[in-house]
Parts: sequence; structure tokens; C-alpha cells
Amino acid sequence: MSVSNMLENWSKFRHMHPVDDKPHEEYKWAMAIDLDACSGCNACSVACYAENNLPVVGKQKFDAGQQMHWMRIERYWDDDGREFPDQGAQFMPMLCQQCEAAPCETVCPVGATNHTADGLNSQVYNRCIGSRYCSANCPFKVRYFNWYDYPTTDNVWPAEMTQQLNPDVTVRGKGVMEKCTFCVQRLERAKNNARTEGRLVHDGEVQTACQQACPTSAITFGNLVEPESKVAKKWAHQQVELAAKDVQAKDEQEGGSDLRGYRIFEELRAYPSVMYLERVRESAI
Amino acid sequence: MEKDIRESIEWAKINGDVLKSLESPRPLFWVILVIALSMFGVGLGCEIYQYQIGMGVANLNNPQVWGLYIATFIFWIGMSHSGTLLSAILHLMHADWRKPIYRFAEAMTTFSLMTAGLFVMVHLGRLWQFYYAIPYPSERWVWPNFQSPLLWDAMAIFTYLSSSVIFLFIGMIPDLAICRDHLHPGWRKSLYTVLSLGWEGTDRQWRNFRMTYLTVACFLIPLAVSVHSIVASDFAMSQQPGWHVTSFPPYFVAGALYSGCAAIITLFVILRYVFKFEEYMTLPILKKIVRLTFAIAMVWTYLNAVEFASVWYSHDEASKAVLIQKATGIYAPFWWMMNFCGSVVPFVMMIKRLQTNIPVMFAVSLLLNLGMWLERWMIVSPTFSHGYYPYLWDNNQWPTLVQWGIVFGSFGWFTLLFMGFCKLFPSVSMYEVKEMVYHRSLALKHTERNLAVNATELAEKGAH
Amino acid sequence: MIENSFNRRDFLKVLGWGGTAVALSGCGNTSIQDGVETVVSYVEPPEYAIPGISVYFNSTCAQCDAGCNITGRLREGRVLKLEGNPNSVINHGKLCGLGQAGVQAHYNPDRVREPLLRNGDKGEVIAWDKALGLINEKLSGVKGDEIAFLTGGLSGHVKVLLNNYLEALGSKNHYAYEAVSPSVVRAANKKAYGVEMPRLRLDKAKVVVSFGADFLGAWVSPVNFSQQYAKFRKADENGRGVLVQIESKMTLTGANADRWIVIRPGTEGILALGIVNALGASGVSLPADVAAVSKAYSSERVSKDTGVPAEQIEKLAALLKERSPSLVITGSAAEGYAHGSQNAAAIALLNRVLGNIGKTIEAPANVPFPQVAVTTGNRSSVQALNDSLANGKIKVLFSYGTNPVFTAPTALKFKENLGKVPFKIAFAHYLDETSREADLVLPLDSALEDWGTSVPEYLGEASQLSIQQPLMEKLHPNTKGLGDILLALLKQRREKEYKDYEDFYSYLRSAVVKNKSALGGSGEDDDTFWTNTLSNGIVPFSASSNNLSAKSSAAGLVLPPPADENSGYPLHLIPSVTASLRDGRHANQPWLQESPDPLTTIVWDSWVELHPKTAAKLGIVEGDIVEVTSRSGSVKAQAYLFPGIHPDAVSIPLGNGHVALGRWAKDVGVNAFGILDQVVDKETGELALNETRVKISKTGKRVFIVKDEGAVGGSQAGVKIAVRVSTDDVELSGEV
Amino acid sequence: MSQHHILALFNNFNEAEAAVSELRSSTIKGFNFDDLTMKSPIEHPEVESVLGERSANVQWFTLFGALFGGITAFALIAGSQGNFFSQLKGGKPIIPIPPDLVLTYEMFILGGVYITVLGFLVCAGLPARRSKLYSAKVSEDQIGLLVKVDQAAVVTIKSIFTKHQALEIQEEAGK
Repeated sequence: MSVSNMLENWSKFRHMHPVDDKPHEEYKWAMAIDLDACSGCNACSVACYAENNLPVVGKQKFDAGQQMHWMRIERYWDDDGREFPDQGAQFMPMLCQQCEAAPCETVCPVGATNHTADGLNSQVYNRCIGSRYCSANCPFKVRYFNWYDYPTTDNVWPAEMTQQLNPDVTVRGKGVMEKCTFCVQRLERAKNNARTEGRLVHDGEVQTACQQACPTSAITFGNLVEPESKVAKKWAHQQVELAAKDVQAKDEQEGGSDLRGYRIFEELRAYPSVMYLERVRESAI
Repeated sequence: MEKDIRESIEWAKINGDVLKSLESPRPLFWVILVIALSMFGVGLGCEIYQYQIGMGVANLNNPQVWGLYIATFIFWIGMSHSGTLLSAILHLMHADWRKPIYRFAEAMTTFSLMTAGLFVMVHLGRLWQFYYAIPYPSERWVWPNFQSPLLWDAMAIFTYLSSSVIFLFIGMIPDLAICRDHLHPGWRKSLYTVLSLGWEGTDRQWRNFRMTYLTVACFLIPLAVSVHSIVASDFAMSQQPGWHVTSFPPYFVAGALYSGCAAIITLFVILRYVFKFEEYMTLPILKKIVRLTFAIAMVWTYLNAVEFASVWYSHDEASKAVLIQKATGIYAPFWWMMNFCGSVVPFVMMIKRLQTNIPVMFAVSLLLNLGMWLERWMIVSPTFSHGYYPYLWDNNQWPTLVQWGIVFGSFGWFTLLFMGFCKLFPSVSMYEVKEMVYHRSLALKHTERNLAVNATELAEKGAH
Repeated sequence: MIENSFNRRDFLKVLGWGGTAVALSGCGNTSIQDGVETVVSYVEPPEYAIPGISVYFNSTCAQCDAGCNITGRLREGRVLKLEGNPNSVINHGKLCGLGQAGVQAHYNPDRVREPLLRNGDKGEVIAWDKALGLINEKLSGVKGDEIAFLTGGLSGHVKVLLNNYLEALGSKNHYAYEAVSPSVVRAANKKAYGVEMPRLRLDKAKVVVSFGADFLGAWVSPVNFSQQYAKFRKADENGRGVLVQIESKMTLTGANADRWIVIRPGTEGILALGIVNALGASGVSLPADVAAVSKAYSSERVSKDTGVPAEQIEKLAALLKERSPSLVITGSAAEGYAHGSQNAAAIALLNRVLGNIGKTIEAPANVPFPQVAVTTGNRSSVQALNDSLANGKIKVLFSYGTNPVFTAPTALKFKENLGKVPFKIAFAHYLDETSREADLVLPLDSALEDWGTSVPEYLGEASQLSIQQPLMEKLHPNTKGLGDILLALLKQRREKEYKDYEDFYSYLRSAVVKNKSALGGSGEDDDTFWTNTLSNGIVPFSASSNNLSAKSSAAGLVLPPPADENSGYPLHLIPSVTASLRDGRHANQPWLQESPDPLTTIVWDSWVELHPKTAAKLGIVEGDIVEVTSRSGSVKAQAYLFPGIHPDAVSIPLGNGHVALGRWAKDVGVNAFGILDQVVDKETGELALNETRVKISKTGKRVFIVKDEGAVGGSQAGVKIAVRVSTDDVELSGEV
Repeated sequence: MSQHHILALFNNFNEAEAAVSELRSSTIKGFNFDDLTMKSPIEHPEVESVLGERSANVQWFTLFGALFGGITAFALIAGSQGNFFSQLKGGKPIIPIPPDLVLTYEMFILGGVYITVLGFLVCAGLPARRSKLYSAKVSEDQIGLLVKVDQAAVVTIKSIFTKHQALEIQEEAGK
């Protein structure tokens, strides 16, 4: 009976993820994106379209701001009013940051977006009723809503195009929210394989579509719990802590840190699972 | 100063007048009804279209995921608070002038809540799945997310709606009995017979009636406050700049009472004419509401200022940017309009002559509500167009006719329900007007007697 | 096969190994069945095809000439996604957006599905045998030199069959046309280094100076270069590499440069010599011939001519001197002028002076079998063809894999001239602008349905034969592979040489298998070798790399002064080649249309890039529809204010503006090819893409540009989103 | 001995009150004061002074309802959260107190209101079958006094009523 269960496990139910001890058991999927390597070529974005059955909305809907790119490459110029961008542009691959304390999760009225055991910010399409509160509360605005019923919209997946759709990924219908899943279908497959072999997924065994495509290997993805994984090493070396209690310790020291790792909107304390590495520019030229 | 109501009104006349309103209103009534119906038609059409094609036709987008629907939803919720104010708060304060007008105010509460409820539905991307938000037991132990302010909303609105309906009904039982007794046989009579639950005005009934009415009133006041605080927390609980403001709940409540009172003035004027209630909805009463409204307007203005100030003097750059955006960006005209309607227009109500000038007050009340609607819009949209993430700042998103159509239609829907109610049920509480008249005449006799006594005493003194 | 009457050499030629020592093995007889096995058929599902489990097949990407090796993911017999082949020396398991979109070329609903014979304006469906018969018939009585074949860059066994067919027809008219190929650079490289495309070692270089080579975006072999770039950027023992990009319009590569130097259009060569001179001044010893030329180019003068500040030049020279080895790359931006060859030559001198040749400029691996080696496409060929079309020399024209009606400058009047050809056959995937003009359209298998081999145009670490194999059953029963068609046509001519090959697959198989010992398969039996070949998708050639000759000489190098200000047409038009659309052949793949242009974030349209200064001068704001007029024509497109362009230049991306091709390409944007002036590079005769001068006028119309970036454009509005740090303030050593 | 119902209508409250007080003071055989019911068009709180204390127990319902609503709310909500692990919200415990209190508060009121109304119907005996004697006048402007008496007392009662200017007296013989 629910009440007795509640009383028995009270302390467990009061455990606050992720700031309390041991937020993750076996897996914590995380990413590191090196902005110095990223060339802004868009390969990741297209790969995402291919892997995750993203609809191509066409010019008119793109104009209306209804595009569905889970992975978007943002391009920034220097703001200092220089005549020419003589240090190039800055590219920012922006995808769902899979926050550990995700603002989107708490506000969903039906619990369609939740936190999974391996640290993903899951989105349950079947459960979503389309209140769009999650998107409203997302600081990064990386959630994308199905404003139309794309599967039945002209020239989204006409004729043979449907055969390209990835059977591992749902094709979302009208009125549900969707977003980057860290290619959860690949993660699940890898985990199942590992489980049948009675081991954990080892580093590099599973890649996200964007990571796999990236020609400059700017994207590192893996399990943060496993200290030897590439991503864990990167985070460790950059001294970026997943659930930094208040701010990252390294930013406290005076003069700031000379490491490149940072997370966007650290101050909002959503604890993103994506670490970015600052873009570097040569001072000698 | 003239009287709120004539003590010498025959009780029979009270019955007569009110009952007449159920049968022969002025022709304008039918005009209003037809207009309302067609407005509702428009809204319904838009909704059907949107339901078929998808929310995209409302031209919402990322980041502008919410639009006029939510804004108007808050507007209607706010509207509902006046009824409670009049029937509950003023009841506890024994302000008997509320008696002739509280019934329609309560009706307004009920129906604007129903309208607000509609907007929750209209807003959903998958309307057909709305029941996922209802906490019903399922074999999969799937429950809604009780942490979501939206769910609190649903809960609060349900509580508020059902409580006000009950409150409205209970308060109406004696009047229903009157209708039962004095209407010619017909479907109406049998309806009232059922609804009046066999009320006969026995002392026992009256005793419990009083207790109940009082208790429910006591519940309704905190409820009303909580409802709009919760609506406020839809925003205040979020992380978005311009929403994450501590003073939102009181701000919203004030706004709610404000628009509610304004709406009461509007409907006061309409009903007074349409149902020939000049005897009961008297100018002095109008004057009292106007003054009340003005007071609340000032409270709202203050809280408005508090919000701006707290944002301005905080070091939250993002929120500040949103505020500046409101005052200077594309929303500026509406934002200034809101401040004008909300904080400047009410000063018209300070001018004594105009307080009882029906056309002016009518116009003013409409302006106030325009202002309050804009306020809600200005809370919702600018934050989206200028959130945390600059790459997603969006200045050319604009609501389509579908959105406007549904908002427009909601007013039709409300009017339809409201006017329908007034035609079907006594929109002036007969028994309470009687009480009002009764107690006032007693008081009057009393004072007269005292005067008389004093006079004789003086005379005697003089004789000596 | 022994009783075959034709001799061994011919036999080698037939199979494509002509011209070199080949150890032929005895011919195991072949069957189509082998072929079918690699295609998942569900009549009798092969044991590896478990529903729900993906299978992977290796093949070769046909989206651009880089020819990356790909791995196709299949489920239930449908190819779902293309990944890079991890064993590839070209792309090491990576794949660009263009390559990813290959599946959309395959599943594209606008593909041609039936052979079509022109009847008035309509194409009537006819049967294959009729079609082939018709070709035979049309060819009869036509002299060899009246027959021409127009293709893009070509390699592998299709090329072999094509050449053999031409030979059978007695024709020498093979025109390989690529509208945006770096053909001038190739010529210049040939002169400077003795090879058309040396192996560029970005990964070895400490400094890379690129004169408008968009090697991260659309130049030569972007995925390969991107990976080198990643290594080059890593702070390893070489330290973090420094990229300097010199161009008039920012390319994707320019956007990633440590220093992006904007230069007056056409003066790249001058700057190069200026840097040489500065190097000399700073004590680098210059060869006599070089010194003789470069001494005239003092920093002041160069800075005057190029608009690059003198101190910038000094700084760059200092950096190059200090950090060696470096690598200087000549790109499309530098080559696209009437004096493109000179520009390229001047730039090549830098490598010589800096002693990069042999260090960061290496000899590419060579292809031992010239028959299968790449025939690179260029622009002059289409001009040549156009001339013969114009004076009616050509009676029968075959076209494949290129779209001159769309890409050739209108000045050539190519379309009209095409009309003069009595019978035009197009091997086509889509009805594009060119195949629409054809009399007979033969529908081709998609690259994911077809057999083939190819040799990558840019040979990095090693040279190889890339295998292209079907990843799934044909979508449309009546399409054919180009190889099959050519084989059929050849059989019409040379029955006995080809009769053993029932189809192109069996031909290919025996071709590869028979040469297995030369292809590193000696000892293996045919089937094993063939199976391995297919599963690898790659056949490495025994790499004997040909050697470089550092013979780049300054002798006779003359650079014209910067182009004078032309009052009538004040602006330079720089047509930009974008990573996704290239020359426009892929414009009908929606992913490419919807993925925002990296620099402008614009989608589904063309635009005119203007420097804000220029725009202000002309009173143009973003979204204005402007008319760009050259001597050869004009286009109307939306203006986009773009800081990364020289104020004297405007840029329009190529690839859009189709009037045919398909639902996603038709009527999207404008075709900038159309307004190019027919100016050619003096040495090579290649069309000079950047030589067109234009003027701009407002049309008074204005639109909202459909782009991904928000209202504040590229500004971060003071929010910490994408952070940049100077090498001074960051500790890169020890990064993992 | 058969029972009689008598309904007397008075013009105003004072006369009715006088009649009541007389009935109360005078002891009439076969008439129990508790069988007197007053029917009035409006509520007369003063009536208690003459009718004496008569019970009104709605408030107990209220108390129960409110408590019941509140407690069940928390039990159900927290309980269901506890049984729904997948609903972990980053940064929040599975059973977060403040949100649950908000809902508890709402349910507290909801329960209060509902049960109070239930209580009202119970205490006021509604819905009720119409009593034997009733006059529409009561719901207009007259006060009615309904008594149930034995045959014997009928005359006396009537006389008292008429003495106090009863406008109309209805009588009905019950059993």
C-alpha cells in the first residue's frame, strides 16, 4: 500500500538528486564539446536528422521559427564593432544539455519528462500532452515542439523517404515536445549488449550520431561514472564538477582559471551534462 | 446622500420585479445573446481548425511556446475573483449594500472560471490526452507530476470552480423556492421545484443555512487568494527572467480583484438596463463599487511599481533586459497602454460627478479590463521573446488570427453563459434584498424614535 | 577464356588493368548469385539478416569527388544511415553532412524511374532494350568524332568501360566537366611540385597559411582535411597549430582561422610575394630567382595593393619564420582570376622559400593502374565541348553526372548549342536542367543501389580502389547502373570481348578477382578474396608514391596590378561554394536545404553577401531584395549584411536557383552561375570564377530572411555562451 | 387521538413573535412547543430568542471535512509519488514537501466545502418532502407559524393566532 511504502522509505524519497551523495550508480552519460576543434560544418546536425527521424519543415515553417533541429550550430561574431571578423566566427553546437537539475522536469504537469538513472533528461512522447511548460522553462531553448503533424505533412517524408526512417526511434506526431536524447536508442542497445555479457558498457563502445559524424572529433561522449573514460578524464582535467554545490571551485580562485572547460549558465545551477571547451585564438598573429 | 435602496419597497414588488426579469427582459437582451453566440461561433471555428492542423496555425514557435491563450487564461481566472470578494469578503464585513449585486458577481465567478478552463484545453498540444493531468489510479501507477505548478493550477481551479458553483447554488435556494411558488406552471416551475430542494423557509432551514453560508464564505476567501497565487507561481516558480519574481502572487491577486471589480461595473450597467433593475442596482451602490475599484486599482499600481523596482534594483541582468525590452521593444505600445489603462484611467473614478455617471463608468470599466488583459499578455510574451538565450531572441513572432479568434470567441462564450444564467435564475437575490430592506427599515424606525424622544425632552427643558 | 581470340593486352584493357604489370590469376567463372547475396533479399533471408538487428555494408560515398569510404546501416533490407568507414584512410569513420545526405539522394522521390524518350516536350516511357537499340541505331553512320561523352570527374571501372566504349565508337571526345573543381591550382601544382595534388600535411604543420582554400568546407577532401585540422589544433609536441586564412570572402575555413586577413580581390599573389619579400628582409635566404621577383614587393606597396596592413604582413612573415614547418595552401579564391595561375605560382613560391616541400607538402601515393585512375573534371572542357556544339560538330552526345545547362555561364549559350545536337542521351538520376534537354533519358541506379569502383581524387596516406556496392535492393525496378548500361552498349560493339560478363557485377568481380595478386590477395581463393574485398569496401594499391620535384620557379612570374576600380560595375562578384550545395547537384536533398549555411545561418534560399559598410553606402539593409547585375546577366536575391567580406566584393552562394531537379530544389533561390562573365585564366583557359564585376541596385522589395540566428544576429548580447580565449590566458599542455 | 396541522400566516414578524411567545408561556394540553415551526421569507436571527436554542451542527461537518480532505490529499499525493520512481526530478526529492503542501491546502478547502454542504443538507433536512401546510405567501412577505396539535388544543391555538391578527389560518386533519 502506497502510504506504508511512503513511510518505510521516507528517507530515500527525500534524497535530493544530484546534490546529495552518489547521484549515479553505473552510468552518467555526459559530453564534452571542444569549441576550438569545432569547425561549424553542420555534419552533426545532419547526422542527427538522419538518426532521429527529424522532420524537414521547409522554408515557411522554418521562417515561423518552427524548425526541429535538435542539434543546432550557432554562429557568433565579435561584439566589439570591429570592421572585419579578423579572428573568425565562433561556432556553438547547441543541443539539450541533459541538465542534472533540469528546469524542464519539475514543471511538466504529467511527468512526461523525467530524470533517468543514468543521468539523462528523458522525454516520454506518449505521455506528453503538449502544455509546453518544459520549453517555457528551458534556459537553452533546446526543446522542439511538433507544431504540426509532420508524418502526414506534404514533402516531409514523401513516398520512399519513409523507408529511411530509423525504426529504433519513434516518429513523433502532432502536439508532443521533443529534444535531443543523447541518442538514447544507441545507449540502450549498448547497455543491453553489455548486460547480456555481464559487464558495463566500456568507453567508446557507444557513440552519439553527432559525435560519430563530427569530422574534427570535437565531441567527446561517454560515461562520467567511469573515471577512465575519455569524457571523465576531460571533465576532471578541466576541473568541471557535475554537481558543483554553488559555483565551480576553479572559478573561485582569483585571476580565474586557465583551463578551458565551462558550462553555459552555470549560475542557474541546472548542472548541465555538456561541458564546452573554450575556443582558443593565437595571440602571436 | 441618497439611499442605496428604498426601505419602503413592497416585498411582493421585489419578488415581482425579479421574477419579471426571468420572463420579459428588454429586447437588448436578445441582441446581446445573438452577438455572443456569433462570437462564440468564431472562436469555435478557430479551435476546430487548430485542433485539426496543429498548434502551428496559432503561429507559436520556439521560443514563443505560450501565447495569448495563457495570457487570456490568467485574465479569466482573475475576472473570477470579484464574485468571491463581493459575496464572501463583504458578507463577512456585513456590508449589506452588496446584497442586490452579489448574485451576478458570483455567477460571473463561475462562468469566467469555466472560460478560463477552456483556455487550458485550447492551449494543449494534445487536447485529446488532457486527462493525463488528472490523478486517476491506473494499473501502471502512473500519476501526474504533483510538482508542476500547472497541476496545482488544475487542482486549484477545480476546487475554486466547484466551491463557487456550490456557493452560488446554496445562496440561491431560497430564491429558487420563491420562483417555485410564484411562477406559472411549466418546465421552469418544475425545474425550480427540483432545485429548491423543498425549501420552505422554516427556522431550522434558515439556521443551518446561515451557518453554512458563513463557513463556505470563510473557505472561499483563502481559496480565492490561493488560486491566483498559484496561477502566479506558474511564472514565479519558473526560472525565466521577468517571471521569477517574488512579488508575483500578491501582484496577481490584486490584479485579479481589480479586473473583477471592473467587470462587475460593466455587468452592473448592462444588467441594470437589460433587466430593468434600476430599483435595486442603484447609483449609490454603483458609487460604492467604483470607490472600491479605485482603491484596488491603487493597490495594483503599487504592486506593479514594486515589481518593476525589485527587478530594476536587483542585479539580475536578464530580468532587467526583459523589463527594458517591455518598455522599449516591440511590445512597448501595449506595455505603456497597460500602464495607462491600469494606473491612470482609474483616476477618472476619483471625480465625484462621474462616479455615478453610467456611460463614463461603463467606458472606464472596459478600459480597465483592457489594461488588465494587456497586463497578462505583457507578463507572458516579452519573457519569451527575450529570454536567457540571445540566439533565440525572437521579435517577429506574432499571434495569428486563429489565436485572436479564440480569444475573441471566449468573450462570446462567457457572455452566452452569463446572460443565459440571468435569464434562467434570479440575478438579484430577492430574499437578501428583503433582508436589506427589512433591517434598514428597522434601523430607520429606531433612529426616528430616538429623534422623537430627544425632541420631547428638549421641549420639556424649554418649558422649565 | 583461353580460347578468347583477342590478346592479353586487350584483355587487360577490358578489365581496366592496362598499362601495368598485372599478375592474372586463372578466371574462376562468376555468377550473379554472388552478387545478390550481398543484397538483403527477404524471399530467403540470409542468416545475418535478423529483423531488428542492424547490418552494415561498406561502400563509397558518391556525393562529392573526395570519395569517402562509407558504411551503410541496414535494417530489414533498408539502408537507414550512412556512417564513415572506420578503416578508411580518407575519412577514418567520419562523414560530412553532404555525405550523410546520400540516403536522401537514394530515396529521393524525384528520381527518374523509367527510360524516357522525348516526344515534343514530353518524355515517353520506353523499354530498355528499345532504348539501347535506339542508341545503336542513332550511332550507326555517325563518325567517331561526331560522338561526344560529357561527364564529371570519373574513375574506376565505369571510366574503363566508358573509355573502351568511346574507343569502340572511335571517338576521342570525352569531356570531363566539374564546375567548381580546383583545376587551376592543379595545373599550378603540377608546375610547382610536379604533381597535380600533393599530399598536404596539415597535421605536421605548425602554421597553415591558406589563400582562400576552404579545406574544412568544400575544398578537395574536406573530411580528410578536417581530421588533420583537429590534430593540427591539438596542443601536442608541435604545439597548437596556427591557421591564417587570406581571402576576400570568408569561407568556413576562414571562420575558423586564428587570423582572418581580408584582401582586395585578385591580389593574393601580390601578398604572397610581399610575404616572401618580408621573409627575405627578416633574414630568410631567398633563392636568386625568387629574390629577383619578390624584391619589388615591399610591404608598403603590397599593403597599398592588397589592403592588408604592412605590420600584418611583417607579423605573418615573422610567425612563418619562427614556426617551421608551415604549410601554404592555394585555394579557389586565389585561382579564380584571369591571372589565377600566376597567383597560384606566386603562392607556391612561399612553400619553396619556407622549405615546406617534402615536409608538409608530400608526394601523394600514386595509382598503379592509369586506366582506373581519376580523370579530374575541369571547366575548360565544357567550353571546348560548347565550341564543337556551336558549330554542329557533334551528332550524338552522351551526358552523365554533370549539369552544364545549370552551371555553365549563360554567356556560353550552352543550352542553345545543345539544341543543335540531333540526338542527346542523358544518364540521369534526376531530370535536371541538362537531362531535361536530352532526347533519351536513361534512369540510373542510385549510388546505394549500384556497383562500381572508384579512386579518390585526393590521395592522402595511400592510394586505393574504393568499392561501391549495393546497400539494398533497387527501389525502382527499371533503373540501371551506369556500368550495366555501358556494358550493354559495349556488347553492341564488341560482343566477343564482353560476352562473358552477364552484367557489370560479374564484370567487376572478375576484374578485381583476376588481379587479386596485384591487389594484395595472392594466395587467397577468388571467393574469399572477393568477399573480403566487399566487406572491406577498400582495395589498397601497393603504394609506390611518386616523387615531388621542387621545381617551382619564379622565372617569368608577372602579376598584374590590382584590378582598377570599374565605375560601371564597381563590385567583384565572388560566387561562394558552400559545403552542402557545392555546384548544386544535391540541391534536391532536403537535409542540405534545411541545414543552415554555417556562416549566415540562412536556409532554403540564396542571398547576396554585402559588407555592412558597402550596404550602408548603397542604403541597403538586411532583407532588401537587390538586383545584382553583371555584363552577362542579373539576378534578384535578398541582401544579407556580412562582416566577413571585402567591401569591394559581394558574394552569392552557388547551387540554388534550379528550374528543375525536384520538389525541394525547384524555384529555391537564384543561380549565380548564370551571371558569370566568360573570363578565363590565361594559362589554363579555365573559367575564372571570381572575375565577374557587378553592380547592385535595390528593387524596393524587402523580406524577412529565413535564417536560424535570432533577432540579435551573431551577438551574444553580453551573455557567456560561446567563449573565446587567447593563447596567453590558457594552459593547453596536458589536455586530454 | 388524531393530530391536526395548523398554519397561521402573519403580516409581519412582530405579530408572529407575539403569537409565539404567548404559545410558549401558556401551557396548552395536547400541544408541544417543539412542534412549532416558523416559516419566514427572510432569515430572522432574532427568532431564536423566542423559539429558544435549537441545534445547528454544520460546523462539525466542516471540521471533519477539512481535516479529512487535507490528510487524504497528503497521503495520496506523497504516497503516489513514492510509488512512482521513474518520476525523479533532477534537483528535487521524490517527495517534495512544498508542492505537496500546496495541494494539501487545496484539498483541505475542497473537503471542507463539500462536507459542509453535505452537513447543511443533513442538518436542514434537505431535500425535504413538502410539508402538509404551506403558503406561497411565506416566500413572499408573510410569516407562517405551523403547529402540530391534538384535536383538543386546536380551538385554543386558533384563538391565540386570531388574537394576534393572523391573516389566515389553514387547518388540516392528520392522523
